[in-house]
Amino acid sequence: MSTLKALKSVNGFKRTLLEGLLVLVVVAGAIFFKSTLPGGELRAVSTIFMFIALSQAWNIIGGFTGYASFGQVVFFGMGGYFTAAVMLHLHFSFWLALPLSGLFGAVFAVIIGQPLLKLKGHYFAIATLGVAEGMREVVINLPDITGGGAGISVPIAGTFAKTQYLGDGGFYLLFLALALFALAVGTVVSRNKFGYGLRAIHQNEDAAAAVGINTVRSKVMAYSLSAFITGMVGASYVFQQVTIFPERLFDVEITVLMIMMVVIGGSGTVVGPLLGALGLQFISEYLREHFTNMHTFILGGIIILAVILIPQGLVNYIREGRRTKNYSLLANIRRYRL
Amino acid sequence: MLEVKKLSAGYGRIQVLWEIDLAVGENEIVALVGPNGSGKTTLLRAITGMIPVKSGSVDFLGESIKGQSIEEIVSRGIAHVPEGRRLFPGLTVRENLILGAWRTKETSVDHVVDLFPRLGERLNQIAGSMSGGEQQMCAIARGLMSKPNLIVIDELSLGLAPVVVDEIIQALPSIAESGTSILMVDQDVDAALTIAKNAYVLEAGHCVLSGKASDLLADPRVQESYLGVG
Amino acid sequence: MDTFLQVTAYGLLQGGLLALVAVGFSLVWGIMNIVNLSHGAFVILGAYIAWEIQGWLGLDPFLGMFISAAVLFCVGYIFQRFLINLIVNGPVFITLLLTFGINMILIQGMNLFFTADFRSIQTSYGSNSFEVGNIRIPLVRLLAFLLAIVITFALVAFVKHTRTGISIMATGMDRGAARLMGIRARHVYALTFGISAALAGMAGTMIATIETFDPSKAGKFTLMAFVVAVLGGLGNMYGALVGGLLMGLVQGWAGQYLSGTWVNAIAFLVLIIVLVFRPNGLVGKAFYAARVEI
Amino acid sequence: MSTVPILETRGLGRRFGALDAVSDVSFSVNQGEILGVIGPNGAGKSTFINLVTGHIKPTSGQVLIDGKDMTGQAPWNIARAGVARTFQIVKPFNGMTVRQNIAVGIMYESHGTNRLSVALEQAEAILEEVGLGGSGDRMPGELSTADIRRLEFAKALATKPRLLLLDEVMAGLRPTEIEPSLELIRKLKARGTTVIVVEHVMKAIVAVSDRVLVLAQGKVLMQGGPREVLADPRVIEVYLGHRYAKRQKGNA
Repeated sequence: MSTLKALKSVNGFKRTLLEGLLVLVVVAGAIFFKSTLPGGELRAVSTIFMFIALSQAWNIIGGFTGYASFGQVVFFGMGGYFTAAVMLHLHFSFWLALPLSGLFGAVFAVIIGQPLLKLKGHYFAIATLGVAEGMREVVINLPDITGGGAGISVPIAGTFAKTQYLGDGGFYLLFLALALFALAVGTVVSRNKFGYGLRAIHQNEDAAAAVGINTVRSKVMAYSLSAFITGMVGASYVFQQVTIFPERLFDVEITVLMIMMVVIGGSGTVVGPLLGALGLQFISEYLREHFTNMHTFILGGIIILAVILIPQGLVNYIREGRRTKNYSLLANIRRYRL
Repeated sequence: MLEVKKLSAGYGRIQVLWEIDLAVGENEIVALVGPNGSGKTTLLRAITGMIPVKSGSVDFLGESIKGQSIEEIVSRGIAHVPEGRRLFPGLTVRENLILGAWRTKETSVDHVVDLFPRLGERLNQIAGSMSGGEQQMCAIARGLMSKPNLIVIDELSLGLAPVVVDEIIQALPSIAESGTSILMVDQDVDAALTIAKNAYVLEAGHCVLSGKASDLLADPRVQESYLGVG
Repeated sequence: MDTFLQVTAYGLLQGGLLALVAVGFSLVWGIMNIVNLSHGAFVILGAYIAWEIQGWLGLDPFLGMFISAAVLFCVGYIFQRFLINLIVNGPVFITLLLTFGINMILIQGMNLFFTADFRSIQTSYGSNSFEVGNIRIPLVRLLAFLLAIVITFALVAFVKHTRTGISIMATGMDRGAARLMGIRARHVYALTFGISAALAGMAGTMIATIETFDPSKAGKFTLMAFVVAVLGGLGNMYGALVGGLLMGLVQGWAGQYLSGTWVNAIAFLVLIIVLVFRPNGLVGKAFYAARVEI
Repeated sequence: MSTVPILETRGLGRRFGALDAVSDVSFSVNQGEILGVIGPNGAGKSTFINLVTGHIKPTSGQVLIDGKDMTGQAPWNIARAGVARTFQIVKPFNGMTVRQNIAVGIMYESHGTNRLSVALEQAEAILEEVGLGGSGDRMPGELSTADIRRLEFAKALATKPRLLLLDEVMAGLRPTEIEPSLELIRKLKARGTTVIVVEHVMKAIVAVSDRVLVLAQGKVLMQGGPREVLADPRVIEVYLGHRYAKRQKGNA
C-alpha cells in the first residue's frame, strides 16, 4: 500500500522510473530464487508465470474491450500444436517456432474475429467456446499432422531436436520472460491511444464510433494481440510438457482460469489480473496440498463468493472504495442483484 | 390518497428530482407536465419503487411506501402504465390483461373492455402486432384490470394520432369516477390540463408551478416552459 | 437404404435425448438470459439420484425420474433464489463464472459422494428392442424419445395456459413490466431455474438407463445443450426439440458416413454459422427479442 | 465560405418495420450556420441524427458531406470527415475520468496527437470551455445531470468538428444552466463551426439558430427563421395539442 501511495505522489517520468526499478527488483529476485528453489517448486512458480501471461492476454480482449472470450484456450491449443507440428515434422528450432506460434494464433484470431466480434454478450462467449471445442475436434481428426487423440511428442533430444530441452530452470526463465512481456504489453495498452479506444468500445460502441474509433478494426486487433500472447504461451507449455493431448491443450478449464484471475483481480487493469493470477494459483496449490480431495470443491466456493461479494474485482473494488470512501460489501452485492 | 413530500431521487449518484411535493386525492385526475428531461418519468418511477427514493416521503392510503419493492407497492393498489407502454409483446391482449390482474386473480376482462370496446375485438391478437393506439389502450386497460386505487400513466399520448388520443382521454373521467384516481404525464398539455383537476409543472427536476389545472391552462408560463416564448 | 433408415431412426431417437437435455437449458437462457454452465452437472446429479432411488427403494427409473426431478427442482430453486439472483444484472462473464463455480462444486461433490466410477441404471427391459420393418428400435431409447416430446408439449402447455406459466413468459419478455404487475420476479426466476433443473434431472435419469455416466460427463452435456439450444433458437418453445432432433440426425448420419469424430467438429461449425447468420436459431423468430430488464 | 453546403440530405428516410421513423427529409446546412431542429417527442429527431452520422443506415435517400456522398458510411468515417455528435441518452465512457473521456476523442481525431499525456493536457482547455474545469478527475457517474450533458458536449468538441450535431444537450437543464451552453454555441459559430441543434424545448433554439427545421412524424413540417417558425400555428399545434392551438388562435 505504501509503495502504491509513493507511486501516486510522484508523476510522469519519476513514476516510470520507480516502476522500472520495481520491475528490476522483482526480476532480480525471481532470477535469484531460481537457484534456490527445488525442481518441484520451480515448476509451480513457472505455472504461476504462465498464468500471469495468460491472464494479461485475456484481459486485453475481455477486460479492456469487454468481449468475454470463452474460448480463449483455442489460441493456446493452436499455438501449442503449431509448435509441436513444426518442431516434429519440419525440424524447426523452438526459438523460431515460438514467435511463429504467436503469429499463427494472431492470424487465426483475425480470421474468426471478423464475424465473431459482431456478436454481443453471451453469443460471443458461446461462439468462441464453439470455436475452441470445434478446433479440438479438428486436431483430433488430423492425426497425420497432430497425432490425433493419441497425442504428439516434441523432439527434445537427438538429431531431430534443433533445440534441447530447457529443463526446470530454463522453463522458469522462459515463462518469466513471457509473463514480463505480457505485463509490458498490458501496461502499454492500458496507457496508450489504442487501449483507451478499447475502453471506450467496452463502455459504448456507438459513442466510441462517434469520436472516430474504427470499432471493428480495434476489436479485431485487440483479439489478435491477445491471441498472439496466448499462442506463444501455448507453444512454451507444449515444449515444457513434451507430450501433449488435445483434451489438455483445448481444456475449457484453462480459459475459465484465465477469466477467473482477471475478474477476481479486477478486469481492465494491469495489476488486477496479476494479483488474480498470483492469488488464485497460490490458493489452488495450497488447497491441492492440504485438501487434496476437496480442492475443486473449495475453489468453486471461492469463485462463487468472490463473484458475489466483489463482482468488479479486487483492484476496482479498492479503487472505488478509495474514491467514494465506501467499502460496504452489502452495497457491492446490491449492484447486480435482482 | 397519494402524498409525496419533499421527494428527491435520481439514477445512481445523479440526482434528477429535487424536493417534489405532490398529492392525489380520491377520484381525482392529476396531470404532470413539463418538457423533456424535466423529471416527470423519474417521479413516476420513484413513486412505484422502480428507482430508489433518496429523501422525502411517499405515503399511499396513509401508509409509507418509501423504500418498498415494486411488487409490494403495486400490491397495495397502485398500477403503473410505464413509458413506452411495455406490453408483453409476444402475449395476446387477453394474456396481457390477465397479467394486469395478477394481484387480484381477476380473470374477467369485461370491465376494461367496456371502457375500450376496440380491445374486445382484439383479445386474441398478439399485443406486439397492434397499432400504437391500441397498444396504449391495452396498456391502460392492463393497469386497470386489478381495479387499483391509483393508476399512474406515463406519456399517455406519445406517438398517437389525435383522434386516438381523444378516444383515450375521453375514457379517463369515468375511470376516475369509478374509484381509480389518475396521475398522468402527457405531451398534449391542453388535453391533460382540460381533464385534470390539479396539475404540476416540472422543469429541470423542480416543481415550478402547481395548482388548479384550469388556472394553469390560462397561465402563459406553461407555454413558456415548452416554447421559451411568452 | 436399410442402413440409412436405421441410422436415421437412431439419430432421431438420440435427438430426443439431446432435446431433453437442452430444453431446460434453453428455458433458462431464454427467460433469464443466463447461460447455465452447471446444466450438465444437474443432468448427472439427476442420474445419481435416480440410481440411488433404484438402489434403496427398488423403484423403476421411469418412476424414480419424478423423485429425481422433484429433488432437483428444490436444488435449482435454492441456487437461483440465493445465489444466481444476486448477480443476474452483471456482465456476461460474471454469470458464466458463477454458474461455472456451481458446476465445480456439484461435480466435485458428486465425485466425493458417489466416487468417479462409471454407473448405469439396469432394468429388466433395458436391453429390449423391437423391429419395425428392418429397423431395430431399442425400447428405452424410444421411451426417452417419447418422453422428450411429451415434456416439450407439456412445457408449452404449462407456459401458455397456466397463470404461473404466463407469468414466466411475461417476466422473460419484460421483467420491469412484469414486476409492475406485481409478479415477484425473484420467485419467478427461481421457479424457472427449478423447472430447468427438474427437466435436467429427468434427462439424467433417461441417460442413466441408456448409457453409463460419471461426474466427468457433465461438461459434455452442457456443451450439447449449448449447441442444441442455439440451433433451435431461444426464440421458440419448440426450439430445443427441433434443435435436438436436427442435431441427432446430423450426428447419426455423419457418424455413419464420415470417418473419425469429424461429426463433432461439424456440429460446432454449424453452431458458429448459426450464431453468426441466424442468431435467433433455425426455427421461428425471436420470442424474447425485445427483452427489457429493470 | 464554400458554396457547397457542408451537409446536405436528399430524400433521407428510414423505415422500421411498418413505421416510417423518418421519411423524405431534404435540407442543407452551409458552413458556419446554426440550424435548429425541433419537433415533439417521437418526431424522428434522434433517428435523423443517427442517419446523418451513420449509426443507422438509411433505407432511402442520400447524405452528402462537403458535397461528397457519405450515405451508409461507418460512423467513424463520418466522424473523421469532421462531423461530431452528442447522444440524447448520454453515453459517457464510464470507468474513465472526465479528462480521459475527452482525451479519447482528441487522440482519435485525424490530425490529433497520439500521445496520451499530450491529449490529457489538451483536454483541460475543452473542459474549461464547456464549464467542467476542475472536474477532470471525477468519474462520469459522480456528475450532476447538467454536468453529464456538458461532458457529452465536450466529448464531441474533442474531435475538433467542423460540423457539430447536438442532440438535446440542454434537456433537463435549468434556464441558468442553459445560458452558458448557448454562449458556447455562439462561440463555436464565431470560429466557423457549423452547428445543428436538436432540441425539444425551443427556448434554446430561438436564441441561437439562424434557421429552424421543424420535424413532425418523421417529415419536415416547415423550415424558416426562428421567429417565423415559432409564430406558426402548426408548430404550436404539434407541441401543445390541437385544442391549445385553437384556443390561442381564438384569443389572438
